[in-house]
Amino acid sequence: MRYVEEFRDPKAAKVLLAEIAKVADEIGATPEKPVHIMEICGGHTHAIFRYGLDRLTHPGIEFIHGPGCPVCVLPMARVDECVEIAEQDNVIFTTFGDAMRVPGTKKSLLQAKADGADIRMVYSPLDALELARRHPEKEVVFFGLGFETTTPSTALSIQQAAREGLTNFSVFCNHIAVPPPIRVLLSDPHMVLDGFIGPGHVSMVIGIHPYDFIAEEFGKPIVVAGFEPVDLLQSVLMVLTQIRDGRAEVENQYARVVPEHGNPVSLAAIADVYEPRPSFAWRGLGEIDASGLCIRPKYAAYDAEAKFGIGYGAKRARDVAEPEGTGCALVMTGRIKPTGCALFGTTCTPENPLGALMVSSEGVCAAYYQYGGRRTPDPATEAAE
Amino acid sequence: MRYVEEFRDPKAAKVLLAEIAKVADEIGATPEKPVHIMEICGGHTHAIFRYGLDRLTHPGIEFIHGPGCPVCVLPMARVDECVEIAEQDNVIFTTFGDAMRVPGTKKSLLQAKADGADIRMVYSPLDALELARRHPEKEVVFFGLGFETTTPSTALSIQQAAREGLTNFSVFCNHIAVPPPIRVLLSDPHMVLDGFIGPGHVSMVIGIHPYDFIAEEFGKPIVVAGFEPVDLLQSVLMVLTQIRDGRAEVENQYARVVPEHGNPVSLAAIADVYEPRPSFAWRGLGEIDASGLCIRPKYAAYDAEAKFGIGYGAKRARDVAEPEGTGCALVMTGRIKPTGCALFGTTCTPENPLGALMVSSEGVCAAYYQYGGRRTPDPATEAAE
Amino acid sequence: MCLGIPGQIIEITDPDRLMAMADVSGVRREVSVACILDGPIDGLIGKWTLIHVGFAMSVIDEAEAAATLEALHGLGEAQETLEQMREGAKALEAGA
Amino acid sequence: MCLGIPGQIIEITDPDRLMAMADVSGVRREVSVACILDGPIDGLIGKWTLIHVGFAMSVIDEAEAAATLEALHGLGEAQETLEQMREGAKALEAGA
Amino acid sequence: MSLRDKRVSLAHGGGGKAMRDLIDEIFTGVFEPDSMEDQARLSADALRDPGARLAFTTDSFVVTPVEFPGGDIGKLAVCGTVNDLAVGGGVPRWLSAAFIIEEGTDVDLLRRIVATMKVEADKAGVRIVTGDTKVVDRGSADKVFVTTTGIGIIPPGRDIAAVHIRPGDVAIVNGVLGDHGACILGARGDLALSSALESDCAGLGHLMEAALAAAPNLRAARDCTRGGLASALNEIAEAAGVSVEIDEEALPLRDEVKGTCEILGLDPLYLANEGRLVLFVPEDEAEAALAAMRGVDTGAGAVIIGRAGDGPAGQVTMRTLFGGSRIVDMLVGEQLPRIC
Amino acid sequence: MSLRDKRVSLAHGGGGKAMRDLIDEIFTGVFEPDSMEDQARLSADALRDPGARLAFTTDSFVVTPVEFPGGDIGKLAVCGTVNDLAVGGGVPRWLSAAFIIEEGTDVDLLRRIVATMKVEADKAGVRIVTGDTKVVDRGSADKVFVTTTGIGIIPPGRDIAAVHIRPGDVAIVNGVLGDHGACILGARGDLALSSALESDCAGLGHLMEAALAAAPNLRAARDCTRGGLASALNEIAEAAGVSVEIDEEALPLRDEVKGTCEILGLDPLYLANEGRLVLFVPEDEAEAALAAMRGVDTGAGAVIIGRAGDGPAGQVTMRTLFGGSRIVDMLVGEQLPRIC
Ligand code: SF4
Ligand code: SF4
Ligand SMILES: [Mg+2]
Ligand SMILES: [Mg+2]
Ligand SMILES: [Mg+2]
Ligand SMILES: [Mg+2]
Ligand SMILES: [Mg+2]
Ligand SMILES: [Mg+2]
Ligand SMILES: [Mg+2]
Ligand SMILES: [Mg+2]
Ligand SMILES: [Mg+2]
Ligand SMILES: [Mg+2]
Repeated sequence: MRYVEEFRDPKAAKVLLAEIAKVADEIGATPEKPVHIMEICGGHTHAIFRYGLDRLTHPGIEFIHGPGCPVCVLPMARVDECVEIAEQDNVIFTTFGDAMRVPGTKKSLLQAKADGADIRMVYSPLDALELARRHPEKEVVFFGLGFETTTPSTALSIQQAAREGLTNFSVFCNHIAVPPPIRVLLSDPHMVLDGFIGPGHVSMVIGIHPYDFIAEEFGKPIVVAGFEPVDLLQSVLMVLTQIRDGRAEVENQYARVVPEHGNPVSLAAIADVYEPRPSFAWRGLGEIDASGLCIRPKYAAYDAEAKFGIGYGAKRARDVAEPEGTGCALVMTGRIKPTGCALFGTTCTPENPLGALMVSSEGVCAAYYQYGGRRTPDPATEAAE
Repeated sequence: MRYVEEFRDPKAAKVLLAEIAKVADEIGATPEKPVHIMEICGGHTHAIFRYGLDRLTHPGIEFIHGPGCPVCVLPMARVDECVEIAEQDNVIFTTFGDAMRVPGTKKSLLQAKADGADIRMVYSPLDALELARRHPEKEVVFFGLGFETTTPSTALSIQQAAREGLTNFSVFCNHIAVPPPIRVLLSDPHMVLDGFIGPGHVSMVIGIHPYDFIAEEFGKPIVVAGFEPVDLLQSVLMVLTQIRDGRAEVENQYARVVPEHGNPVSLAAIADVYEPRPSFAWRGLGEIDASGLCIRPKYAAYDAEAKFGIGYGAKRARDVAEPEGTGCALVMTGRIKPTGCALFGTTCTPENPLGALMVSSEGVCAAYYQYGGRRTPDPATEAAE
Repeated sequence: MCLGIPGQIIEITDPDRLMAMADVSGVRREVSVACILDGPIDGLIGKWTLIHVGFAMSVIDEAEAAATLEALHGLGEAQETLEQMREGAKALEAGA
Repeated sequence: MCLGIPGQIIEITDPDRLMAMADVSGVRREVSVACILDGPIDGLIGKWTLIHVGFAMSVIDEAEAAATLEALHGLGEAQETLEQMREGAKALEAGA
Repeated sequence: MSLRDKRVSLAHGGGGKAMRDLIDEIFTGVFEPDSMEDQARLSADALRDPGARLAFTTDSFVVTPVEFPGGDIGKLAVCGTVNDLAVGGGVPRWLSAAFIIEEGTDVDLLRRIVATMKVEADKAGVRIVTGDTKVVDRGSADKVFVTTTGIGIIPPGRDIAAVHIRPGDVAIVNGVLGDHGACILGARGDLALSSALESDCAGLGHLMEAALAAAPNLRAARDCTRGGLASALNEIAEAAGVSVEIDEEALPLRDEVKGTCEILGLDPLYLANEGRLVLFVPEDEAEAALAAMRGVDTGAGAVIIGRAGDGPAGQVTMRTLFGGSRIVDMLVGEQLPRIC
Repeated sequence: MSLRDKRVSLAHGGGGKAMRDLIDEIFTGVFEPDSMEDQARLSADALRDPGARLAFTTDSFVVTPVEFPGGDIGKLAVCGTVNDLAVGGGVPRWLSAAFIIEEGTDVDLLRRIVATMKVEADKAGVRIVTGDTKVVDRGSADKVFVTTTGIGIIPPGRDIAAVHIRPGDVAIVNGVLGDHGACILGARGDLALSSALESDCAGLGHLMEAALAAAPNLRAARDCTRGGLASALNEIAEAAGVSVEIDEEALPLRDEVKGTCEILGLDPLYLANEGRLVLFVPEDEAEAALAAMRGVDTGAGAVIIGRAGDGPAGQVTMRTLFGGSRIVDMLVGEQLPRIC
């Protein structure tokens, strides 16, 4: 087994689609009165569009695309701060490719690189660490970005740097947590969600119980899901089945990867290196309490905020107004589709993204744009809308 | 008057050539028994070849080309030391263009640059100083090379750096003096010289009296000369006239530029910054006592030898044997012509210079090669040789 | 931030730094196995793991994977049976 | 190391650092006048100097230059006279 | 042999003897230009036929690293321009090659690159007839850039262009996709990926001639270089004013390419190729074209991947493995490795 | 107008939309290539004449600074290739232009360069019909490199080549020498020289046609670019198997060029020119050639500078102002500023 092809099997998908249709019919889901299922994670959004799952599932099922793309929700002020660090003379600024095109108020990292900053894309914080070893004369800063899935990698890298006594490595920490914004969404009086697809790789780290509040406090089903199309369809089926059966539980479709209680080494590393910030700004959602992490004082030597006196470490993130007229918050809470935003595809495009959700290829507006939500809709989908 | 064209006037040259021929005949100079006149300075050598003066003058006059090219006489070991400094990570190594192609034992500065060293050609040590101001994070080293003409410029630059408190500027001092090798040449039992053309721009700094020993101790005439063809021809005439009249004096053809006692500011700067080394190595001539300068201890902060622990400052110049079979010493003492060297034009060419005199475009072998000493000789010259 | 992919540990490259070589469809990359270490490091060789940004974050549970696929298989067979029954019924009707 | 060329000081650019603009056939370069300063720096404007590696090393003495050229001129005239005499002699001979 | 230097220095670009030595020794001997003049003079006999046209195209090559599994920048430079001629129906005849060389570049590297170019030129039946070399300061170029410009001859009556594509026409690629792009991503080293992948770099002139012989109504072809198959299809669909639908199941992809894409979050449709083209033929010539292509080494892996349709002009869609459908748009910028 | 960026980034080289926007907005509108295909297709009508030949030449341009008094790299790129065609007797017709652009380059700079190219191409009567753009990392190029490749048509019967030069033939240059080289040395800024010098950069196609009309037996011509007049003469003398003697007094040099050379210890014979050529005509056609050249703006300063002789083949000598004679050899490397 190679754990990929098996979960991309069109035959299995066909079976699942039929079963989904059956259960959807059983609970009376129709295009007019759809079941709203939010996939929280941008990785799931991406997979749904890449495989066209939104067009294949029963028309009574409507996917609401959640805030689970850390690139999309990164405030412009933080990008400005990245640029500010990256443009310092002696700095090699390292980042995942995802963040390169995110616009700040003045420029993106890609533009800062074009303007002369030494900015390098890496695949792993370990590669940044290696750069620090190889360039003792330079300050190597890693742009730590991501949810709980990614947080352990930077925590372990900081621990490793400390073990080696590297003094020229630091992390600009922008790690955020998935549960807090879900609570915000669920507390919204306009909330229409009937169930959730939970981010499997986040749970690989934190386990499935951090989502208990969704079932217990808010009475909504959630299924922690893998990222292959069969995983997603099976999870949709499991959500629907819970709805049909009147249950609200945290289920684990992705048990091959997700241990119930997560990964203890990762959790220990996070706890050792990071602590919660009082609050953190989310693009399109605003400040959310205890939703972001910062580096503990004992690792201050590895904290780019402290080292460069920039950002939360020095003062609160600058208040940067989002561009006017963006529908991002409405899209993220499921109240409109991307195509319902007046800016979609006109002044807001992947080339020149205005809103958060157009920024990353995982952002739902970008996915809509890239994968065809904007042009002639599929006849089936058209009927459904 | 613009002090150039006037001294390149072919009519004036014609008059002088006739007068030279007359005096040469008077003293019985013939190709078989020529008058040997050494132009000490490479600048004069260059001008002689550039204007074809050697072919125009009376066949009884033979020019012997002196050691007055600081690039030619620079030992390979010193080039190696330049490369060693230039290849240090944090160094911007600055040099006059003349030195770029001079081979060391392993490579020239041009090759070191190609290999990645940050080596920049400048027109003036002031430009190196400006680089030091603009790059406080770098060590800017200037390759101080040259006779008394050039020595004041680096002395003044070091004084200026000290005044400004620059800590990242230093000079790799290779300044040498003209009189010591002349004494060596005159002391050679094989010496055939009948008179000298003195380097005018050296005297512009030191005046004409440092050559008194030539006339007084060795009984040879010397005329301090300018660099335009008319200057040179007039000086030749003056030397011949001294010979004819049985005089041996230090005369000043170049009085428009050369004050009898030199330039007091320059001399003071040299005295302030530099002191004589016990001895210094000359390529093709060997070690010559008190022929080189080094930076006084009070300016040690600007002394690249001290700063980098390289060269005379740390240990004596490494003993680097000159390539075998080179005829340089014989050429420089007037015993053979470049074409008399077995290596000339075969294994020793300007592209791949083996000997000192092929290195710089002021070197006499290079001049012979470049300006035609090697191909079909001028019929006149042929007859003369 | 959830791009994770299955890769097989094929070699331990640096036991001190807990680094190992992972193979993803014939493409190799050194990854940290710090998060999945649970016994001697050599024991990881041959294991399938879930890799994210250069870290093996989870050892893939083969039994769980098989169980998931098995459930689908069951579903598929049930559907087929249903389909056959429906077709049979149709045939009967048609035949009637 | 003796490449020196005449250039005219046309402007004082930095009196503190003793820098001035020199003109060589229409090409300008800032040079140090430290070596030739001999009174107020503005007095250098218009002066012809001998420039070497960015330093004005000597003020050119116009009278001396003129004297040198004058000597040549004298020599030339002498030669011409001689030539004429010789030609005259030849003509006489030829005429003879 | 007067070129003793191991590395190129600025002297080799100065227009003097050092430059001539470099050119004589590295280039002239291999490329054999016509004369000492700084231009090639070419017989125009093949252009006498009324209706024959010149094809003329240029590309600069700037790949990093300069040498990689399966090729080097010289191979790319010859094949790339040969292919740009060939996909337009030009029979490649003459190339020029201009080198921009960074100070410090190994002379032996140049030798190898030039040797590769000669091999590829011979294979493709083109002659490299004129060239140029420039040397720039260290840090002003990345080792070597090569710009090749090609002249081909388009036989009378041949007119291959996207505008001839009609709905129903069949799209064929000549082999597995993305090998070059994935190989280069690995060869760069900064992502620390390794695999057995080699670049697919190849000259496709003979393949085009074979396809044209078998499918005389071949409509258009495009090499799938920067931006990959997706960009080639988008360009062609737009120029043709048709839609194109391809079939995910039909796309030939090596495991290692898939693996590279999974790790880096890339889409293989956008990976560069240097020996792959997509061509459109009328449906009734598709089998003949396929068979003919498979008879040429560079076409051994030829498969049908989709067809032109009468959907919105310029729209490229892909039927996914699931029977879903998604738009395959042009890239915005370049594909960046993603982790989410 | 979708190109909002002020500077070029790697996205503009990725083969996606950003690249297309850049190309559409900066290049396509100005150069008007024939079609959407990645090759130009050119009518070969002018080549039907039996005996007509193609001239084909390429050069990369890497000048620093990219813009300088009297021109920019685009002007050089067009004129340089036009001239290489023209001096061989080719009537310049078509150019390709390939751009290698450093990340971070001002888009407006590109616009200006392209505009200059268009102006020069129009002046020269050539069309820029195909092109390419690549974007490389910052520090992997020096702003912009341009490679132009040209196709010209050599009319039947025209055969200009160094081998036709005979002793006694007269050498003519079309104007003052070294302006370009001296101007660039100043414009670089690192030597802190300034003057009113402008580059001599100019297209010489019309000048060559005028000279050819007046001197039908014109033997050969060479543009005096890198390595200056000295290198051009050495090349030509060697190829022709003749000696050449020039006259120092006849050499047209501006004061500022002389001044630059005095300051830096350079020889103006080796300074680069970009709008100067040397041509050889039989003695009895020299006056006619001169007159015709002087009638063209780029030939206003035409003068005879010397002649071919029967001395040693390949030897170039100069009669100095003093009546002395010296060999004018090829440079070894490049001319470096000297102080001694
Ligand atoms: S189109 Fe742009 S502004 Fe509108 S919701 Fe999407 S990302 Fe936000
Ligand atoms: S030819 Fe070379 S080795 Fe011989 S004397 Fe001249 S410089 Fe020395
Ligand atoms: Mg995600
Ligand atoms: Mg000298
Ligand atoms: Mg092209
Ligand atoms: Mg191409
Ligand atoms: Mg192409
Ligand atoms: Mg060329
Ligand atoms: Mg050329
Ligand atoms: Mg050229
Ligand atoms: Mg040329
Ligand atoms: Mg192209």
